[in-house]
Amino acid sequence: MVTRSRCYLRSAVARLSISSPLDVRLLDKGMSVGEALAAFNAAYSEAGGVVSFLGKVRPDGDVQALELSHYEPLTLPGMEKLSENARARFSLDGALVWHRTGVMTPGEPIVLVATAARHRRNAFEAADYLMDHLKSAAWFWKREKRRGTWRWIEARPQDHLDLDRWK
Amino acid sequence: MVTRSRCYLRSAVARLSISSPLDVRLLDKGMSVGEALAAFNAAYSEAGGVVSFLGKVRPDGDVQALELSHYEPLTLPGMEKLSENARARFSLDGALVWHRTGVMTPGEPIVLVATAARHRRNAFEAADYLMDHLKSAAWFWKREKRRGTWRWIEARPQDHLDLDRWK
Amino acid sequence: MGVRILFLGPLQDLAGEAERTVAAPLDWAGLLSEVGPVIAEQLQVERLNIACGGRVLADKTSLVAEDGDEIALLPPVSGG
Amino acid sequence: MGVRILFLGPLQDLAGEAERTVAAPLDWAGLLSEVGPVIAEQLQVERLNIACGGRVLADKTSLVAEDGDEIALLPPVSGG
Repeated sequence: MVTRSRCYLRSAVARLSISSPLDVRLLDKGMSVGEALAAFNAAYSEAGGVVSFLGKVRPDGDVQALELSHYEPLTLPGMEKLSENARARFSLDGALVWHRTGVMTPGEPIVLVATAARHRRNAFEAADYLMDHLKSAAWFWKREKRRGTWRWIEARPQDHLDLDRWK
Repeated sequence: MVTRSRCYLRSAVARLSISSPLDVRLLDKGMSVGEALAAFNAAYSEAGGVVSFLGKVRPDGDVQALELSHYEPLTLPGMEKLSENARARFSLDGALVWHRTGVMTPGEPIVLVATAARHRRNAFEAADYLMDHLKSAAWFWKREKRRGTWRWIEARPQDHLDLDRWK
Repeated sequence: MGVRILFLGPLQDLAGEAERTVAAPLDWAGLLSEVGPVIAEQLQVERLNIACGGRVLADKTSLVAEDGDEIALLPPVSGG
Repeated sequence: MGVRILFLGPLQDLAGEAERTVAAPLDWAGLLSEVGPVIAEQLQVERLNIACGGRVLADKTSLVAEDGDEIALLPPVSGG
């Protein structure tokens, strides 16, 4: 488990508080995307650039639902370590990394990442880095329901190639 | 000027309407970042990935203000053409490109870009492409006020290198 | 108490259960024989990891689980 | 009416004014002599563009502005 001192930031416009410099969460239902981004932007008003990525369940043909399972003792600590790495590597002012678990339906958010940095290239690369790692190096297992039948999904070869870019 | 048919999208949660697939604006004051992103996310609920970039005036030492001037007959049409190019090149579902003009103070938004695509790499690359071009190939001239004195800014060599990545 | 074995992701379907508790202590050979041939075959796959007490083992064959330990069998991830 | 010349960005400071209206027609040589030596020198810079009637000229020396036209002198950009 990563240890650090946290300070909680609350903005006038955002009803939601986020922790700084890293806010890492596993959510078992819903995701307040708009509020999270508003709170993040407000928390890092001095950052020159803020990048966000929102991943949603694609209504892919006959996909009815998607389920993500995780392993509590590893998944969140792994996301925290990943976020620390991204912060150090890209000199981030801060990052937000939120991931859903459980059953989601098409259009629902799966993952929200936001990065704040002095320069835009760092913010872009950090968000890209976080997503590539969440996609193929975080402790999640995914299955899809099509025509009433659940099927486990394996990481795509492309996901591993994406990850290799950072090595 | 780019011609196209536009449809206006309005979501239940967003008070703001955006045009689809491209929403390109020059704003002479303010920028409703949170509402814009909420409307964009709602408009492209079927996109697998949504990326946003928000650029703000950095409180860089003694910078008191930043002013962006533009040339009406070229600036907005240029942004529209750029957005069309990004949409075609990265197979975007849609994009939002908003840019401020006039005087801004530290912490204020300068530019907001959002991209929606089926796959995350396309959404990331399109936002990156849009920003690189807005930074050094769009019709804006920038000056900064420090200690009461305005000084014109030239594009950094890094900005031109960033642009060359897409050639 | 014994040793609790968790089957994560697709292993759950192969095992037909989410977890099982077996007698302690448990080493690599003991695990292979406890889980049955189908799961045992999966455990040999290089990309399948094993965690014991919340830590992923660098060398899974070095497993030594004591009474009260939790073992997680972690197939290749397919996240986000 | 004449030809309206707009000085964009830093050219505005060099010119000491945002715009000026001069007699039509106006070609490249006429422009250089109208704007004075300081601006004329800037106009020779490759990265300085000229727009006439809302279109950037591929070859600025081919300028031919008629009565009522607007010319914009566009220094290198420094956007976003």
